[in-house]
Order: sequence, then C-alpha cells, then structure tokens
Amino acid sequence: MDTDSLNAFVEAALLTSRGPVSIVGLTEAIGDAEVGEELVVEVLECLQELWRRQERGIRLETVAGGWRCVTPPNLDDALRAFHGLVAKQRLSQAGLEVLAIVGYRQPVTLPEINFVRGANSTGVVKTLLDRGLIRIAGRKKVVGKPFLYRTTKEFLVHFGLDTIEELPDPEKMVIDEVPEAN
Amino acid sequence: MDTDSLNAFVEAALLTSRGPVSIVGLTEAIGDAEVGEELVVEVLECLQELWRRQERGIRLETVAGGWRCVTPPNLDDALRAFHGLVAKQRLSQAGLEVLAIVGYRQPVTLPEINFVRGANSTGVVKTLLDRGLIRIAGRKKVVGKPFLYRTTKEFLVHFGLDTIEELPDPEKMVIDEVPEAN
Amino acid sequence: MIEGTNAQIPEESSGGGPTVVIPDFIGPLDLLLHLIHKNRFSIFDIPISVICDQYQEHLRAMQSLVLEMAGEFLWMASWLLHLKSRTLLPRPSADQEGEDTRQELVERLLEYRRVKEVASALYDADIVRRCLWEPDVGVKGIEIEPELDWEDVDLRRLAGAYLEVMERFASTHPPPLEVTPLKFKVEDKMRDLYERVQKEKMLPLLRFLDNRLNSEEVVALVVATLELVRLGGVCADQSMVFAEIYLRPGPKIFDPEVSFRQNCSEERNGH
Repeated sequence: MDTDSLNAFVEAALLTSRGPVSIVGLTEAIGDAEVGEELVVEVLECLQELWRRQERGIRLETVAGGWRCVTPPNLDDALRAFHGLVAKQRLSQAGLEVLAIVGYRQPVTLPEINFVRGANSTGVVKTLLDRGLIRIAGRKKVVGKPFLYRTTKEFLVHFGLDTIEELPDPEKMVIDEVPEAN
Repeated sequence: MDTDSLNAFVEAALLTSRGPVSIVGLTEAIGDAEVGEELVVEVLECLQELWRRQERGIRLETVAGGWRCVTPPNLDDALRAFHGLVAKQRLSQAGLEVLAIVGYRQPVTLPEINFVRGANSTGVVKTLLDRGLIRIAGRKKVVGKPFLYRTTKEFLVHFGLDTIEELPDPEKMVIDEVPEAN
Repeated sequence: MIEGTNAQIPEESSGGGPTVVIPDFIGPLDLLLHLIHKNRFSIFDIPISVICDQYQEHLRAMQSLVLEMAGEFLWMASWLLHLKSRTLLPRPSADQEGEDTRQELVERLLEYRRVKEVASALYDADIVRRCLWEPDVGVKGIEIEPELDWEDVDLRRLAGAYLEVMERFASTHPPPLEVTPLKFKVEDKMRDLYERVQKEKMLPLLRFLDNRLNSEEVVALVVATLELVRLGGVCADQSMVFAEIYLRPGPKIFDPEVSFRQNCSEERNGH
C-alpha cells in the first residue's frame, strides 16, 4: 500500500467508525507486511497534527485504548442548532459520586456504594446502567449474591480516559489531609 | 463568525451528517447576517477541493438534497475488511437476541430460535458458535433431528456467572427499580 | 480545597423543593462535610458536640425531606448523638468503644471526601466532553449498524434483549381465541323464527337482525334461517341485491324435535 492510499485509508476508517479505533485493528485490516503498527501510529499522529488547526472541524484524540475522531467542543452550540438537538443532559452530583466509587473501587456492589455515599443509590445506579456508563459484572460471592458493577468502555470514552488507571488519584487531590492545630 | 470558525463549522456539520446537507440549513444554523449562502458555497467548494487530493479518505459530492461526505470508492474493499474485523469484537442486535434466547431457553434448536425471533438466524448462530459463546449439545428427537444449542463456559465467564441457574429473571432485571440480586 | 457543597452541580432528586438546603446535600455525609468545612474544623479532630447540634439544626430546617432520604439523615443524627453522649459523660478509663466509633466516622468522612474529589474531576470532564460529536460518515454498500462493544454487553442488556424478543413474539402471535360457551343456540333460534314466521306470515329478516345488538345472536339467527330454508320450514325471497329479505311460511311443517333428531343422524351418516 503506497503512502497516499495508507493515509486515505486511515482517515476514512476513522471517519466511518463509531467509537475509538485500535491500531491493531487498522494494521490488521491493511494486511500489508510492509505496514507495521509503528507506521500506522505515524500516520495517525500526522493526521492529529493536521486536524489540530483552527479552521478544522474535526480532532483526533486517544481514548479507551484507541483513536477517535470528534468535533472540537466549541462547535457544540452551532452543531446543536444545525442538527436541531437539545444539549445532552448533565450527570447529577449523585451520578458522578457513584461513577467515582465504581471507577476506583471496582468491582463494587450496590450495598457497598450505598455505604460509601451514606445514601441510597438504587435509582442512580439504574440511570447509569441505562446510560451505559457502568455495567453489571457478575455477582459477589456473599450472602444474597449482590451484583457487582464496573465501569464500561463507554465510561472511558465519555470522560476521555485511555484506561481506568487515568482516573485522578483521590489521595493526591486532597491537600488538607494534614490536620491543622486550632 | 470568523473565517476559521466558519470553515471548522461547515466541516464538522458535513462530517456529523449521514445524509446530504443543504446550503440553506448550514446558513441558517450559522445565523450570521454577514455569512450568506454564497459564502457558504465558497467554503464548501474550498473543502471539496481540499478533499479531492489523493491522500484524503473523504470526498465531498453534490447530490439532489445538497452536499454529502463520502469515502472514495477505491477504499470500499479495505473499509469493508476493516469494519468486518471491528464487527468481530462487537455484537449486533441480532446476535444479542439469539444469545439471549439460547441463554434463557436452552437447550433450544435453530427452528425454535427462528420461530421466536420471527427471522432467520442461521448466520447469527454460526457467528456465536465461532465466537465460542454457544455450543451444540446433541440433537432434538423430533423430525429432522435438529441440533440443540446451549451456552458455553465462555458465556458464563463473560457475564460473571458460576452456573446458568444464576441468570437473573429478565423481568426483575430490567423492569424493577432495583437491579439487585433475587 | 473541597467545597462542602458544589452549587454548580444540580441535584437530580431535588424536585424543586422549598427554600431549604435539601438540594445542596445529597446525603448525610455531604451535609456533615459541609458543616466541618464551614467551621474550619479538621476531620481528624471534630468537636462532636458542636457538629452534632448544627447537624440537628439543619435537619429541622429540612422539613420537606422525602421519607426515604430522611432515614439516611436521621441515621447519621443518631450516630452523632451517640458520639456526643460519650464525649459529655466523663469516663474513668479510656473509652475504647467510643474511640472506635469516632474513628469509623472519621474514616467514612475521609473516604467520602475522596469520592467527592473524583466526582468533581469527572464533573469537569463531563462539561467539556458532552460537547463532542462523533462523525457519521457512511460507506457505500456497508451498513455500519450501531453495534454493542462486546465488553460492555452485560446481564442487563442480555435480559433486555430477551424481553424485547418475547414482546415482539407476543405482539405478532396473538393468544388463541377464547372459547366461551355459546349463549345462543341455533336450535332455539330455529324454533323462535319458525313460530314467529308462522304467526306473522311475513318477517323482514334484515330489519329483524338490525335490532339485535349481540353479534353472536345475529350469527345464530342467520344460521337458523339458512337451516330452516334448507328444511323447507320457511321461504326466503329478496327482490334485488341488498334489498330486504322476507321470510314466509315454507312448504313443510317444521317440528323441532323431529328435525333435530334427523339432523343429527344425517350428519353422522354424512361423515
């Protein structure tokens, strides 16, 4: 595959995909011994650079272990006006708390989530399941066999994380951990 | 709207639209008295020129309803191969339905699956067999001796179950407020 | 620094209540953290007595509390009261149990604070990332259907797909017709019709049927008429299509008892 075709193919594959595209997948589909993963990454980085310019309406990001095309955030208003869609609903504070708990304690059960939050989270968990941000990952082997929850790939994509390890470390975020004399 | 933003918006609007985009629609969404239809056409023609190059994976064509993004025809085969590979890590709605029928009604035959779904499921059953999510478990002692299908260990592992008896009651799972263990 | 409340984040279960603080606190731990922060106390050295009183005060203000939520807040109130009682009563020796409970509260507050930190980072990400659009370019000849990432297919999606299939099946396969005992017997209708025609000499059938509301009765009457005509008990004539059908006495005498017996034997022989 010549350079032009390679560039064209990678661009077309990205623009016609929903969700992140993996380098392995791209390389495999090209199926050319001469085109290894490094070369594909090079092409991707080139495109990313090309699309970064102000007059471009598309960006290339790395998320959830792959590469994904998205429009720049500042175009949201205009795009919503154009497509006639209302803004996506924000996640509630309760929803964000449950996501945080599932995110860094997974797999976790509903009783455990409730305990950490000190509040019933049943409805919130259901909403997050419906939105595909968390998923059921089996049952815990304790009395009652409660369901275990994990974050989904969609969660990584939505929050722009490459892996779950990229979730901010709460220990590092809390700065007044040292008690002050009063 | 400055020139850069205008270019970016037109590109984003084209790329996020499946069908053809009309000049009137674009101009209206921009909603800027300074940006008339002639200017929008100019931007579109500029993009069309830009995308015509050999190393681009996207073309802009004019059709009855306006302007539309398409991938160059010479990439069709490669894109088909690529999306075919991607589909292997994914599950179609049909695949999910057959998997659910086998899961909840096993052992079950292909004619039975077809009857419940009201659609031919031969291809889907084959895909699920290839992916190791269902298996053949003998033949049913009726005319034609059709194969009986059951889910595999792989199926249990994916859903985090120890035995098939742990499959939750579907009604409770989806309709109930509480996605808790039963 | 952590804010006890994050006013920017709307609470979904607020429901637009009155002016009380409810919407700001999505749980007892949230309220407690807010009070500690407001008083500039350290989590590690909470003056239980003060906090307990302030907590109770807030609770009184939250009159509109939903019953379910109230339980959560009251549980915390009782915990605080329990701790307060221990601090007020001087104990001769080290109160081990009290210390443990107090330590547990500190740990839960710390843990909840971590959760709030991560949640606020997610909040920031959500603000920007909600605004991103994916391209939707098609490829000629390929239907790129929105498929599920296998990793994200869980038990709930499986159960949902099953219910969907079964619902679709039910809607395309209506349940078999319910068989209910006949309310109107053809035999009875034959007898009635015959007697009526004998008496009135002429019966306009369509008008007669029009007055019957029950479709089952109409069916029984039509069958009875056909049967009577066949047996010669009545004659039917119609001048033109869609015109009224008149029933008149037929050439033969209709004896219900005889006819039904005959009828039955005929049928048995016929099959």
